[in-house]
Amino acid sequence: MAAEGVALGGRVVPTAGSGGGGATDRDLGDLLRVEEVVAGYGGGDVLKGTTFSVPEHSITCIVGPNGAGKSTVSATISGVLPIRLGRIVFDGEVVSGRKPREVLQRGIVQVPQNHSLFRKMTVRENVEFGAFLVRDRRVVRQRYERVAELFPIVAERADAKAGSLSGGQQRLVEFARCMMLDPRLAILDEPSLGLDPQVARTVFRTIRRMHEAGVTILLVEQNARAALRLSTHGVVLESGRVRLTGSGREILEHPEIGRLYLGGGTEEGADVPAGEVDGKVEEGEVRARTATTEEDHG
Amino acid sequence: MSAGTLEMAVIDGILTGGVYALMAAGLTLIFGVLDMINIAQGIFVVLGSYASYVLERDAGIGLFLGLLITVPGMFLLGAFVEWAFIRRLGQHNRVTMSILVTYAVTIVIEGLLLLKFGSNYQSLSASYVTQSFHVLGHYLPEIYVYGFALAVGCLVLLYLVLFRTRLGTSVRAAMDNRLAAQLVGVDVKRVATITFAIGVGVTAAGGMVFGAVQPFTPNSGYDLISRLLTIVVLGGLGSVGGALLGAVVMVVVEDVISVVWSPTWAPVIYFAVLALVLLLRPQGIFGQREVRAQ
Amino acid sequence: MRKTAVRQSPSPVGQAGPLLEVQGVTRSFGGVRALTGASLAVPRGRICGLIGPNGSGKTTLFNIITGYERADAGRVRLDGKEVTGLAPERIFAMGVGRTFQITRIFARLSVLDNMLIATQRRERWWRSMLRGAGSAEEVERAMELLRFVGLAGHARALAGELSYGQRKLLELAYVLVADPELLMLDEPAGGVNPTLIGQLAERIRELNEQGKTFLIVEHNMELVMSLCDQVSVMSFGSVLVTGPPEEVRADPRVLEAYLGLDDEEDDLVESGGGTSGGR
Amino acid sequence: MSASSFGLTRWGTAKGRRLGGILLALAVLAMFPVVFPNATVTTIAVYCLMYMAMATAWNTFSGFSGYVSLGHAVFFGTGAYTTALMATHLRLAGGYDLFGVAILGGLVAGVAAVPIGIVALRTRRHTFVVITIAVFFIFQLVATNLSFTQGSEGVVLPSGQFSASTYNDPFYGFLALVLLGTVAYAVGLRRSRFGLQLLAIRDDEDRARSLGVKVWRVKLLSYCFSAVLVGVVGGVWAFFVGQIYPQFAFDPTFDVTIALMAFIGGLGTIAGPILGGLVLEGLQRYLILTVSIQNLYLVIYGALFLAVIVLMPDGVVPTLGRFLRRHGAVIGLQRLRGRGAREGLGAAEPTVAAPTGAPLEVGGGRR
Amino acid sequence: AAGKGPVTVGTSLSLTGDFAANGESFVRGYTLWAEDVNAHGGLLGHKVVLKILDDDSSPTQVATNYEDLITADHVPLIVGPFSSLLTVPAAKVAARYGYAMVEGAGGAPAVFSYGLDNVFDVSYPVKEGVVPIAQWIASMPKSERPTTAAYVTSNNIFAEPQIAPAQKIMEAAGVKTVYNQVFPTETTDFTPLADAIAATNAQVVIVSTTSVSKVIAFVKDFITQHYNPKILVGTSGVGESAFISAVGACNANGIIQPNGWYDGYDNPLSKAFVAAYLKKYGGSPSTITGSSAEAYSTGEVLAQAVQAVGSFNQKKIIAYLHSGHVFQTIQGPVKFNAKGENTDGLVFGFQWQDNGTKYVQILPRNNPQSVAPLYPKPAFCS
Ligand SMILES: Nc1ncnc2c1ncn2[C@@H]1O[C@H](COP(=O)(O)OP(=O)(O)OP(=O)(O)O)[C@@H](O)[C@H]1O
Ligand SMILES: Nc1ncnc2c1ncn2[C@@H]1O[C@H](COP(=O)(O)OP(=O)(O)OP(=O)(O)O)[C@@H](O)[C@H]1O
Ligand SMILES: [Mg+2]
Ligand SMILES: [Mg+2]
Repeated sequence: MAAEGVALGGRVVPTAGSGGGGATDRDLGDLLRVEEVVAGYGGGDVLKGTTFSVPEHSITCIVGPNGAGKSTVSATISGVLPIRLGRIVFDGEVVSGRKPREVLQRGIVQVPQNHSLFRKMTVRENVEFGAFLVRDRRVVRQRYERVAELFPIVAERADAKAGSLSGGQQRLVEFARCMMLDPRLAILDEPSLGLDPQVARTVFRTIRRMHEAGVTILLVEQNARAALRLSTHGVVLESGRVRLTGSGREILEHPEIGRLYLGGGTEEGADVPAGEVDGKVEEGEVRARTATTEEDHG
Repeated sequence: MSAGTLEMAVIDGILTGGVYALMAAGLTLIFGVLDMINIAQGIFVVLGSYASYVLERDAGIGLFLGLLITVPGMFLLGAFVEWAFIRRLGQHNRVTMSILVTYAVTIVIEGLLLLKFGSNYQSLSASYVTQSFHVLGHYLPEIYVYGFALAVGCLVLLYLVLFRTRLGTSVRAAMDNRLAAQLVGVDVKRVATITFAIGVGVTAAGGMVFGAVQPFTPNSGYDLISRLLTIVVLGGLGSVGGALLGAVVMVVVEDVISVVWSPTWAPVIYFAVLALVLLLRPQGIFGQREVRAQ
Repeated sequence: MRKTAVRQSPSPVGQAGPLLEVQGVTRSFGGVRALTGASLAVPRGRICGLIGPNGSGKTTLFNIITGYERADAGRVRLDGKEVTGLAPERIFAMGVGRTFQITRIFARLSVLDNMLIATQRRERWWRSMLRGAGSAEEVERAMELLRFVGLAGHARALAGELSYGQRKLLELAYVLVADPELLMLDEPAGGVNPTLIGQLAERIRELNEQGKTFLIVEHNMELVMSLCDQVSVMSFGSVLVTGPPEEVRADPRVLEAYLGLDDEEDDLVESGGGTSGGR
Repeated sequence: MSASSFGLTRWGTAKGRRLGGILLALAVLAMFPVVFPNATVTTIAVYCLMYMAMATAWNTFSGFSGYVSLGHAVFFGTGAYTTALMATHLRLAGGYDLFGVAILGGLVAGVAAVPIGIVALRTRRHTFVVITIAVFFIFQLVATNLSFTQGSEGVVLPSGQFSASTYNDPFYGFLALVLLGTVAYAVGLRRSRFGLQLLAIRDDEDRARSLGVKVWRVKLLSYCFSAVLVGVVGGVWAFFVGQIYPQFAFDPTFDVTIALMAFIGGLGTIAGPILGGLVLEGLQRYLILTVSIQNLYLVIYGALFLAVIVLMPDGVVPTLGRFLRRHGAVIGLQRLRGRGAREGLGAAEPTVAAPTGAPLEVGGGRR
Repeated sequence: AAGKGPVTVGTSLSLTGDFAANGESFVRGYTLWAEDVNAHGGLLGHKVVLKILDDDSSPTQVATNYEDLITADHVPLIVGPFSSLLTVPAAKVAARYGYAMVEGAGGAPAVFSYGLDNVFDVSYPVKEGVVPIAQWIASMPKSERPTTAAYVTSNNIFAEPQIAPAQKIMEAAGVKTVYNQVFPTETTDFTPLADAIAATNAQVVIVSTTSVSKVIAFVKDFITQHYNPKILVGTSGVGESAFISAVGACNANGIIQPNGWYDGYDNPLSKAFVAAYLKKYGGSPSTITGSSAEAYSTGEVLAQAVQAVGSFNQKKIIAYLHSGHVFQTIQGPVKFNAKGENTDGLVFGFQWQDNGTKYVQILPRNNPQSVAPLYPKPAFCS
C-alpha cells in the first residue's frame, strides 16, 4: 500500500493514531462497509455484489464510467433505494434496511447527483432544511451564518426561490445544505457538477476542510483526476462490480484505468505530487469544528 | 333589482363561500402535497355530516361539540385510506390513478352509507340552524356565520400548521421534492399519511356545517366534488388561503348572477370565469408556477 | 422553414453575416438582472464557446435564443432573420437544436423512441400522422448515434432508467440526430466520463468539419480551450470578451471574473475531465 | 417495463400469433350475434361495443398524451343531441340512415372539441382535468336550458324500423365497425410518428417543443379525433336508447367509467381499453341484471376496483404480460427475441451488443 | 285457482342510484299489490310473482332490463319503472314487443308527447299539480286574495311543468307575478334565490322541486329571513318526515303540498291499502309514501284490465286500456285519454296544521273531507 493516503489522515485527524506512515488499513478502521450488495430499480440488478469499504477519516472516491452504478451505491447507502442482498455496515451497525431518516440520524449525509433542491422554497429555507434534524434553532442559525459566509451566493440570494437559480448556483446551494449537519460520513455525488472553476475550487477546498475536521467523505466524481488527487482512497466501479480498490494515487496512476475512465494518458496527473496537495492543506486555515461541535445524531 | 338584494347576495356569497372553503380546505392540502386528485372529498364531506348526525341523534352530542369526536375519527379514517391505497400510487399516471382509486373509495363509502342509512334525506338540527342575526337591516343565518367563522378558524389553523410547525415544514418539503425531503431527514411516507389524514379530518368540520345547512343523502357527494375541485384549482393547488378566496369568488359570482340575471346561467358564468382565470393564470390565483426552464 | 432546411453545404467561414447574432439582450427577473445587454455573434461553421461564472446568464441567453423565455429588450437574428420571441418549435424548425443544462429527456419512452422524436425537422406536420414512428434509415442513424455515446445497449430501456451521465449523453445524441445547423449545447460534458468527453470532442469537430455550427456552454476549460475556435466570456449578464481561446485565457479580466487569480490550487480543478481535449 | 418501452404492450410477438389472435377476435365479433341471438345478450353486447370503442377512443387522447379528460361526456352528449335533433327535425323514420346521422353527430362533436381544446389544452395536467369537468357542466347546463334542445324534457328519436326479433343487429353491426375503426386508429397512432409525439408530450411537453413537436397541433388533433369517435358512439346510443335527457347524455360519471375501463385493461395499451370495456360494461350490466344485491353491489364493486388497483397498479394487461413473461419461459424467450422487431420500425433491428468504443459500454448493457 | 302456474309480472326499479328512495317505495307498493291479488285468487287464477330488476336509475339499464324481462324471461305482463326519465326508454322497448306499459310515476308531459300508444299513467298528469291550489286562490274574495306571487322551480321535467298552468290561472285572477325563476337541478345553494324571493315580499310562494332537500333549503332560509308569505307551497317533499325533522314541526305549520294520494284519503280501497301496508311493514300511516300508492294503483289498473279481457294478450289489454273505461284505484278513479294520461286523476292539496302536528287535506274545497285551510299561513315560530 502506498503511504500517501495515510499521511493525510494521520496528520490532520488528531484522534487517529498519528505518526504518519503505516498502512491505511491498519491505522484507520472502516467506518462504512458495503458488503456484497445487490440492488436495482424495478427490473434487473444494477449492483451485482458490490463490496468495498470506506475507512474512517478517509476521502474515498468512486470512479467509473457512466451508468456503472455509482449513484446507485450512494442511494443504497443513504437508504433511498432498498437493497436486495448483502448488507451495509456503518460504524459496526447494519444500516441497510433502515429508512433514509434513520440513516441520516446516524450521521450519513448525502448530496445526490440530480438536482434536489426544494425549488419552490427560498434559498435560505433550503439551506436551513439541511439541519432539519437539529432542533436547536440557535445552532441552526450559527451554522447557517457559517455556510453563508463560505458561499456568498447563499446570502446574496437568500430570499430567491431556489428553482430560479442557475444550474451551478443550485448545485452550490445543495452543497451548502449538506454542510448544515455535522455528519460522520458525507456522500457527495459529483459535487463539482456545473460549477465554474473558481467555485469548484472553493468546493474542493471545503471538502478538504470537512475532511480535516474529521468528516469521512465518500466522493463520486467524473471530474476524476481532481477528485482522486484529493482522495486518500479510490474505488473503481464497473457494471455494478468493484473492479479495483486502492489509494487515490494508485488508481490515478493505474494505466488501464486511466485510459478507460480518466480520459487518456496518466503523465499529466503525475506532475503534482500528493505531498504538495497535503502541504497546501496545512497552509489553509484549518478550521476547528467551532460551530459543528453540537452532536445531534441520535 | 334593489340594491339591498344585491348586497344580500354578496353577503350570502361570502358566508356560503366560507362553508365551501371549509369543505375544500382538506382537498387543497391533499391536492398540493400528494399531487393527486381526491374525488373522495365529496363523500368525505357527506361522511362528516353523517358522523355529526349519528352523534347528535344517538348520543345527543351537539354539533360543534361533536367535532371533537368526528374530526379525530375522520383523521384516523384518512390515515387508513392513505396507508391502504394512496401510498401505492406510483408516479406514473398519478393523476388518473388517483382519480380512480379515490373514486373506488367513494363508491365503497357510499355503498356502506346506503346500507346503513338508506337513501332518504337526513338533516342536522339544532336551534341555531334556523335562526339568524339581525345586522344592519339584514338577517344573517346563524349557522352560516358560525360556518364561516369555523372555516376561517380552520384555515388559519391549517396555515399555522403548514407554515409555523415542523410538521408543516416537512409537509411542504415533501410536496416540493420527495427525494430531497428524504435526504434531509423527513419521513416522507409518514408525512403523506398525516397530510391526507389532516385533509380528511378537516373535512369532518366541513361536513358538519354542510349537513346543518342542507339535507343530505349518501349521494350528495357527487354534486359537491366538482365544485370543490374548481374552488381548489381556482385558488391554486395547495394554497389554503386560495381555497377561501376561490370559494368566495365562486359563490359570490354565482349568487350575484343568479340574483341579477338568472339562476340557470349562474353556474355557466362561474365556469366561464374559472376558465378565463385559468387561461390567464394557469396555476390559479394563489398557485405557484414552475420556476424556470433550464 | 423549407428554406433553411435545404442549405446543406457549409458556407465558407466568415462569408456572409454570422449565423446567430444576439444584440443587446436584457432580461431581469424581479430585482435580478440576469442579462444586461448581452451581444454575441456566432459565425457560421465555427465552434464557439460561451463561458462565464455561475449565474452570469448563459442559460438565460440560451433560453431567450430558443424561445423559452422572452427578452426585455434586444434582438436575436438567425441567418439574418429576426427570430426574437418566436416559439421554440419555430426556432427548431429554423435549424437550431439545443440541450438543457439540467437534462430533460422523455422518461417513459424508450431511449430509441427518444431519438426518433427528434428526427423530423424537415417534415410537413400532417405527414407525422401517416407514417411510422421512424423509418429504417432513421432508426439506423439513431442507433449509430446511440452506439457512439455508448447507449446502444440501452436502446430498448426507458430513458427514465438512465444514469445522470447517460441522460446527458442521450440528450446530446438526440440533438445530433435532429441534424440542425446550429447546435447549442448547455454543459454537454457535465457528469460525463472524461474518456467519453474526449470522444465527444472528436465528434463535435467532425460535425463541424461537415459544416455544423456550435455554441457550447461549458465549465470544463480544457475542453473549451481545445475545442473552440472562438470563446466568449460572460460576466454579470453581458459578454465581457470574445476572442480566440489563447487570448481569452490570458485576458486579465477573464482571469479575474472566471478563472480566478489564485492559481495555487489549480491542480484540483483545472485538469478536470482534463486532458480529454486531446491536446 | 422495458418490454413496453413505448409505454405500450406488445401483444404476442410472433407475427403469426398476432395475426391468429386478430382473426380469432374478428371471428368472435362477427359470429357473436349469430350464436347468441337473445335480445338481452345482444343488448349487453351493443353496450359493450359502445364502451369498448369509447374507452379506446378516450385512451387515444388521455392515455397517450397524459392529459386526463373527465369531460369526454361532452362529446358523447353532443353526438347524441346532434343525432337526436337532426332525426326529429329531418323527420327521419329511423332506418339505417340514422347511423349516417350519428357519424355526422360525431363530426359535430369533433368540431365542438376545437374551441374546448383551444382553451383547455393551454393548461397543464391537474388544471386540465378540472377545466374539462367545468366544460362538461357548461354543456350539461346549456343542454338543459336551451330551447332548441328542449331542455329537461329531452328529445325522443324515432324508433328503429327494424324487426323486433333482430332489432339489435344493425346496432351491433354498426358499432362493431366503429370499434374496428377506433382500434385501427389506435393501432395506427401507436405506430405513427404522431403517436410518438403525443407520448413525448406526456413526458415533457416543453422539451418536445424544442425538438420541433408542434405540441398545440398534436394535442388538439388527437383531442378532436377522440371526440369524433366518442361522438359517433353517442349518436348511436341516442338512437338505441330512443330518448335522451341532458342528465343522461351528459353523465358526470361517464368519464370516470371510461377511465376505469382504460385503466383496468392497462392505460396506454391497445388491448387494455378493449378488454376493460368488455369486462366492466359486460360485467356491470350482467351483475345488475342478475344479482340485484342493491347497495351491497356498490360496496363490492368498489372493493373489487380497489383490489385490482392495489394488486395490479399498471392495469391487467401489462401485469398479466409481466406475469407471463416471468412464469412462462417459452413465451418469455419469444418475447425477448421479438423485442427488437417493433412494429413500424421495419427490419432495422438495432444491435444490442457490441458497442463501438469498448470502454463506453461497460456501464452495463441490459441482460 | 289451483292447478294453474304462476304469472310473472316484470318491472325494473331504481334500487340504487338517484331514485333509490322512490324505487324502494315502489317495491313495497308492487309487493303489496301482488300479495293482495294472490290473496284474492290471483290473476285469472294464476298466482302473481314479481320479478324486479334494478336499473341503477339509468335509462340505459332500464331498457336492457325490460328487454331481458320480455325476451329472456318472457314475462306475460310488465309494469312501469320509477320516474318519467326512465319511462320513455322503457316504454319504447315495450312498444317494440307490443307490451302495454302501465305505470304510476311517468306523468311528465314529455312522456305523452311522442305518440307512444302503449303508455298509461295511472297518476294525475304532472302539469295539473298546482292547479287546484291556483283555483282555490283565484276563488277567494278579492279582499282576501293575495296580490303577488313568486314562482321558483327546479329545471326538471317533473317540477317545471307544474308552474305555467297554475301561474296562468293566478294571473287571470289578478295575482301579479313578481318573481319567476328556474334553477338548475344540481344547485345546492339556495340562499340567494330565497333571499331574492324574500326581498320581493310576494304573498304567494310556489317552490317546485322534485326532492325534499331543496324545499327544506328554501323554507329554512325563509325562516332565517323572517319572511312569511301568506301561502307557501312546495310541490314535493313537504309531507315527508324528513321535512319536519329538518325545519321543525312548528315552522312547517301552514305549508301546502299537492299530491294524488295521502294516508288519510277516505276511499275504501285506500283504507284497505293503508291497513295492509301497516300490517306488512309496520310504522305509522304517515310513513307511507305516495310512491307506494302509485305503484299499487298501477297494479290495480293492470289487473282490472287483464280480468276484463280475460287473457294476457297485450293487444287486447292495450285496446281495453284505451277504451275509456274508468278504473277504480286507491288513488281514486283512472281514465285514460288517447295519449295515456289519466284524465280523471285527482289532485289534492294538503297542509300542515296544528303547529305542524297534523297533515290534512284542504283541497279541493268542495270535497266534504277537506278541512278548512289555514290562511294566511301562520308566521314561522323560530
Ligand atoms: N431509476 C432507474 N430505474 C431503472 N434503472 C436505473 C435507474 N437509475 C439508474 N438505472 C440504471 O442503473 C445503472 C446505474 O446507474 P447509476 O445512476 O448508478 O450510474 P452512475 O454510475 O451514477 O452513472 P453516472 O456517472 O452517469 O451518474 C444504469 O445502467 C442505469 O441505466
Ligand atoms: N426565472 C428566474 N427568476 C429569477 N431569477 C432568475 C430566473 N432565471 C434566471 N435567473 C437568475 O439569472 C441569473 C443567470 O442565470 P443563468 O441560469 O442564466 O446562469 P448561467 O450562466 O447559466 O449559470 P450556470 O453556469 O450556473 O449554469 C442567475 O442569477 C439566476 O438566479
Ligand atoms: Mg451517477
Ligand atoms: Mg446555466
